[in-house]
Amino acid sequence: MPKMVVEARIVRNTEIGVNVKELVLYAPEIAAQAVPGQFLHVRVADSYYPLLRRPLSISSADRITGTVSTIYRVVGQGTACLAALSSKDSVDCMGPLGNGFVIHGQRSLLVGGGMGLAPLMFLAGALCPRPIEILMGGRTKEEMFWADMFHNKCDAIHITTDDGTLGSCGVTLDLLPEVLKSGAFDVIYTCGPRTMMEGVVKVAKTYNIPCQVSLEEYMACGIGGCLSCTCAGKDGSRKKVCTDGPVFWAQEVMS
Amino acid sequence: MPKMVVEARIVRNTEIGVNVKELVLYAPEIAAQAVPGQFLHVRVADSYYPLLRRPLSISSADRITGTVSTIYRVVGQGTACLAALSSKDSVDCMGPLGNGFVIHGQRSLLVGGGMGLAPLMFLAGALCPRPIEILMGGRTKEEMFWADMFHNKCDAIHITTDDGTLGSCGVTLDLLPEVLKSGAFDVIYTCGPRTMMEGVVKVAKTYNIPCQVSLEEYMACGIGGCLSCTCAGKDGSRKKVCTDGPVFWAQEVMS
Amino acid sequence: MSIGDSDMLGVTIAGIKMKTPVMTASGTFGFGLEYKDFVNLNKIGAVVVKGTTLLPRSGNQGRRIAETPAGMLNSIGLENPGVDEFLSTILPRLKDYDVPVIVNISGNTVEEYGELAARLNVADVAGVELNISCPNVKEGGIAFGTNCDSASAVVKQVKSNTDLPVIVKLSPNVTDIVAMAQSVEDAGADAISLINTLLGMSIDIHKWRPVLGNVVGGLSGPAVKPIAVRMVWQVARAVKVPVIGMGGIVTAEDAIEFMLAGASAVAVGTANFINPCAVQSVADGMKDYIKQRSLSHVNELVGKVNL
Amino acid sequence: MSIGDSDMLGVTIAGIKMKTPVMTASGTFGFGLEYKDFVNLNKIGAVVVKGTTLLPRSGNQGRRIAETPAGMLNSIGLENPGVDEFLSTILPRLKDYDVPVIVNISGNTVEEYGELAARLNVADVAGVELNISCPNVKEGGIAFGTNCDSASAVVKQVKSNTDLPVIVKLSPNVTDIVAMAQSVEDAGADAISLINTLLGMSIDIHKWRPVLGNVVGGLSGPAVKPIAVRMVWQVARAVKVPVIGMGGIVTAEDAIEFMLAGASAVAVGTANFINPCAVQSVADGMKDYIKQRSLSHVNELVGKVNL
Ligand SMILES: Cc1cc2nc3c(=O)[nH]c(=O)nc-3n(C[C@H](O)[C@H](O)[C@H](O)COP(=O)(O)OP(=O)(O)OC[C@H]3O[C@@H](n4cnc5c(N)ncnc54)[C@H](O)[C@@H]3O)c2cc1C
Ligand SMILES: Cc1cc2nc3c(=O)[nH]c(=O)nc-3n(C[C@H](O)[C@H](O)[C@H](O)COP(=O)(O)OP(=O)(O)OC[C@H]3O[C@@H](n4cnc5c(N)ncnc54)[C@H](O)[C@@H]3O)c2cc1C
Ligand SMILES: Cc1cc2nc3c(=O)[nH]c(=O)nc-3n(C[C@H](O)[C@H](O)[C@H](O)COP(=O)(O)O)c2cc1C
Ligand SMILES: Cc1cc2nc3c(=O)[nH]c(=O)nc-3n(C[C@H](O)[C@H](O)[C@H](O)COP(=O)(O)O)c2cc1C
Ligand code: FES
Ligand code: FES
Repeated sequence: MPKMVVEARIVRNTEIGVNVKELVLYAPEIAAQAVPGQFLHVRVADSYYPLLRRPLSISSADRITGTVSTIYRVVGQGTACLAALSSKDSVDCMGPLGNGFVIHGQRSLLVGGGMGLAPLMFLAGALCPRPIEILMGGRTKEEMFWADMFHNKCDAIHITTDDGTLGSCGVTLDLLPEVLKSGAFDVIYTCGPRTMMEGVVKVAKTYNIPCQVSLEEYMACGIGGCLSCTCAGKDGSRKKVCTDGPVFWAQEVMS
Repeated sequence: MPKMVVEARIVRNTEIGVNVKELVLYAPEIAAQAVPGQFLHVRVADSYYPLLRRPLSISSADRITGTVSTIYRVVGQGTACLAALSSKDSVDCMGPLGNGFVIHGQRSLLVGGGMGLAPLMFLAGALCPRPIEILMGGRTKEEMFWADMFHNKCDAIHITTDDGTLGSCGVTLDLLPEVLKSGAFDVIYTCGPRTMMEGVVKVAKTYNIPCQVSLEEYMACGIGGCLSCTCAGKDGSRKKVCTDGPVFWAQEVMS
Repeated sequence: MSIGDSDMLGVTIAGIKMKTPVMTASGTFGFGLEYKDFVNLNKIGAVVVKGTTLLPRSGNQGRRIAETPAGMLNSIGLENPGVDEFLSTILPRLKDYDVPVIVNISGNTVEEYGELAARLNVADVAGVELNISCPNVKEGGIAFGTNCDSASAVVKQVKSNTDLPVIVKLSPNVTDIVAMAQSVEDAGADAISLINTLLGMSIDIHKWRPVLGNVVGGLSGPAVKPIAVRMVWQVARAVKVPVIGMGGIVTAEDAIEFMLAGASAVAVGTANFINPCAVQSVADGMKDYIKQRSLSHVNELVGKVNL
Repeated sequence: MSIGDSDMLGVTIAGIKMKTPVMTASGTFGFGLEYKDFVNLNKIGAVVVKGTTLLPRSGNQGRRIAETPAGMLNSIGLENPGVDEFLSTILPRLKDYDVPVIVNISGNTVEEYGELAARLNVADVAGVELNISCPNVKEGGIAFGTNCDSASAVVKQVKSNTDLPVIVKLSPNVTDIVAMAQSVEDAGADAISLINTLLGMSIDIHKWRPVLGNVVGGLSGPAVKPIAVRMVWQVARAVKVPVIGMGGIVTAEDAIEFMLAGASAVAVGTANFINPCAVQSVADGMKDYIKQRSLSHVNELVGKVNL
């Protein structure tokens, strides 16, 4: 299906956490095609600085209302520009880009950390009514507004925080073996910090559960044209995170 | 008196002619000092492109309300940025810069064309209650919204338009000798296109009337530091339009 | 495309017939196919593909791009699947489109350039573009493109190994761009393209580390346009072969500036990342400009800047 | 200024004691006095005055500046009142301030540089900075700064005519900035400053004419920062004398980037036009950064980029 570039009207751009906003765009052509794991490539300002687009995962898509959403953390100049926009504005947006998650098996475990939970939101919706559980981690309770958002999408929500203010104290990886033991999962989908995903893949291997990971790389074009985002595939080939990914089967890109 | 740089709140930024806007800023420190002929140096956007400030003549200053105004034509990227601002915004503004008109004699004639009428507005107010007349030119009636603005500031308004849709058909220079004959002026203040001002100076010479001209040059710093705006003084010295001018006695810079 | 359009924009550069003077800059448009959802490849001037080498290359480690004021740094490190894969897998797919395919090539030695040119001397390739910004491993790693003699040697070797038009792409990181241009012209270049990227660096002041994995990278985008226009102007006055101008072109106005400076065609690079339809919208804008100015052909702009 | 501040930011470059490492770039800050309403001249690192020549110069005709993406072109053409006027009229007024005054000088011949240095060898001048981007009239007009031998000759001549510290300001329009730096160091330079402007050009596509009266001009501002940082990094690793970094510095973060790259001090140029208080706000921001990072002195940043 063709990728496209559209001028999308902003439906809303609202704060949903500390420094985290949800951007809802009216982009029916993109909403009609989007699958979980794909991303948007957004021109945050009509300027030469910031110059490049910003890749942001699709956190939901609604074919009926024609909207796509993304949840982003304000970290630098580009996301600050985006945060300043309001529902009077529109943004130049490419999408849906990349390959999404491959729906596989019956019982799914989602493992996410930080903004990696955004694409998992979309995925959780799409997996319904299959049984799913989610294991999510963050630094502190304040960051875990996510729990509410996954509430009616998952059969169980397992939470860890670094400081123990919500769920168990520690990181997702600490809790992962326990979660895996309690449920008979036949697939794991993970998105979050690289080290977390690597840990998840390692543990999943010992349990013999296939695992899909969603990678993040610095991107210029977002469509396979610049090679800024490539990584080494385990088969010796080069993989473009933007078009071969961002979602890969773990064994394609991690050992 | 010190020049300053202030973050000035926009009181209003309204269209007063085709592609012409009046910007009113709350900048009491600048308003308190400004004299006719001086200019503001405005950072039109907090961006690297446009990068440089834009010089704009002060068209009025009100010490009581603490406001200064400027009237500008939207010609390029910078003035387009300025035009997009509204009363919720503020702009970074340096001023008051340059040397203004020197009040001289009793009966004054103002000769202005195009946006050169903006500083003459301020001057007309300051000359009051001395007798003053104005000769103004433009391409067509549509451009001559200026006439209304000078209405209660001048004893007589002489108008020329290139197409004859208002006042007499022709350019200011055509009407100048007639105007000069009818009134016993002892000073002329002129601001407008270079060729117009040169013509005025020539005619004024034959009538032996001293003349002040307001020059325009491409400016970077606006305060004498970069030498982008200099011109040759008739005494062999170099003149900085930003600090030695923009207003000069005609014989200082024109032959 | 109506007849009028190609009448207005069609150009022939070093024997390569193009429907518009707007090409893609190597490395910014993949092998063309990546952009097919956004650009009608049948309507653009030429596709200049990613820098190709004899053997596959995996490119540089670590972060490869950084944003800078009105520009970007890249240090892709010439990642590419190698010339054989290009010929066997990619070129056949490009045949579906009616657009000249120009292959940008890079070598570590004069011989490698020659070998690449020989392998690419096939019907479906319209021309080769020599990226001479590469380090000359036999001469201490100094880039071919910063020394007149090495540049000249590369061009001669390539010319004797191919029947195709040879475009030589100059590096701007030199004291005397005119001398470089004249040497490659004398050595037989059929056209000259410029500029490649300017060597730059960014440092992360939080981590106290270079932003790019490769430490330094190539600066491109609007920031470099004034340098590129100046070099195109200097070179176009000094050589007889056509010049292809690039460096910071985003809009039709930018492209026209290069044509006035003396470029016979232009290439769009970094702008493809900002607007995936850029190659086409630049050409469309040029057409509008030509009509507005009541000109009959884009050629009428070439070198027309009045001093 | 509290004792803590100068303790944190004070540096000594080539024997010139400065309260902060932030100087003004020549040509962008007049003779300093022009900025006294905006900057407390007693608090800045050093005032580097406008390029001064033996005889007064009226500079270039026509438009002298143009805006470009994140940068600007200038072709002032070294307008200045000449060294005698500087010494008799301007320097005495600068004496009122407790700030080192460094005089940027330009000549058409090696002898002119020597003569200028000799005349400026006076107590109230803290040092001279040689602008070697000027054309060498005896050698066909090629800039001194693009040839190691001519640059070296200028430096030697100046050194033998003055007791003051000699800073040599390098042109970035060269193939090998390190070779240039090494030659001027060998010739006796006490410090090296870089970068001067990059040669650029803009064309007005409505008038089909160069935007600048002088056709070409020097590019400066944020656009050039990655090139400047790269050159500072290359040079600082290759020479022993201190390096003064400049090119696109607008914020404290920019200045810190240059220090990490190896600059011992920095200069603010084009940014003075955007924010007339820039020299001071850059220094203030550096102080904040040092405090936040719990460092004790700005020197601890110099060259600390980890590869
Ligand atoms: C496929 C993909 C999906 C993403 N989805 C999300 C999401 O749903 N929510 C979210 O908050 N963030 C997401 N990110 C990260 C997001 O792209 C960056 O946070 C954002 O680009 C930062 O821009 P900035 O200008 O604010 O930061 P700056 O640091 O100023 O950006 C400078 C440059 O670096 C790039 N950059 C900075 N951080 C990253 C990063 N982590 N990954 C890739 N490029 C980066 C920017 O795009 C820009 O080119 C995703 C990244 C990728 C690759
Ligand atoms: C002392 C002085 C007072 C002025 N007063 C007024 C006024 O009251 N009203 C008004 O409408 N205009 C005035 N101008 C002209 C005004 O500065 C320009 O129209 C404006 O800078 C154009 O900016 P831009 O970005 O829209 O145009 P662009 O053409 O995109 O500007 C590009 C660059 O050229 C400069 N520039 C363009 N035109 C001029 C010009 N005519 N004079 C000087 N610099 C220019 C810009 O400042 C900018 O640096 C004055 C100019 C000077 C020097
Ligand atoms: C990501 C990227 C990759 C590039 N790869 C190549 C390449 O493989 N070969 C080459 O000759 N030039 C390469 N270039 C240089 C461009 O073709 C072009 O010369 C340069 O970017 C200036 O044009 P621009 O400012 O329009 O991008 C690359 C540029 C970028 C940004
Ligand atoms: C308007 C202008 C005038 C300049 N004049 C001089 C000069 O007289 N001598 C000199 O050595 N450098 C001169 N320069 C170069 C600057 O000192 C500085 O090296 C350059 O602008 C890069 O720094 P920036 O990007 O911070 O401006 C001038 C720069 C500008 C913009
Ligand atoms: S971002 Fe350009 S190839 Fe992936
Ligand atoms: S604008 Fe800088 S000296 Fe006049």
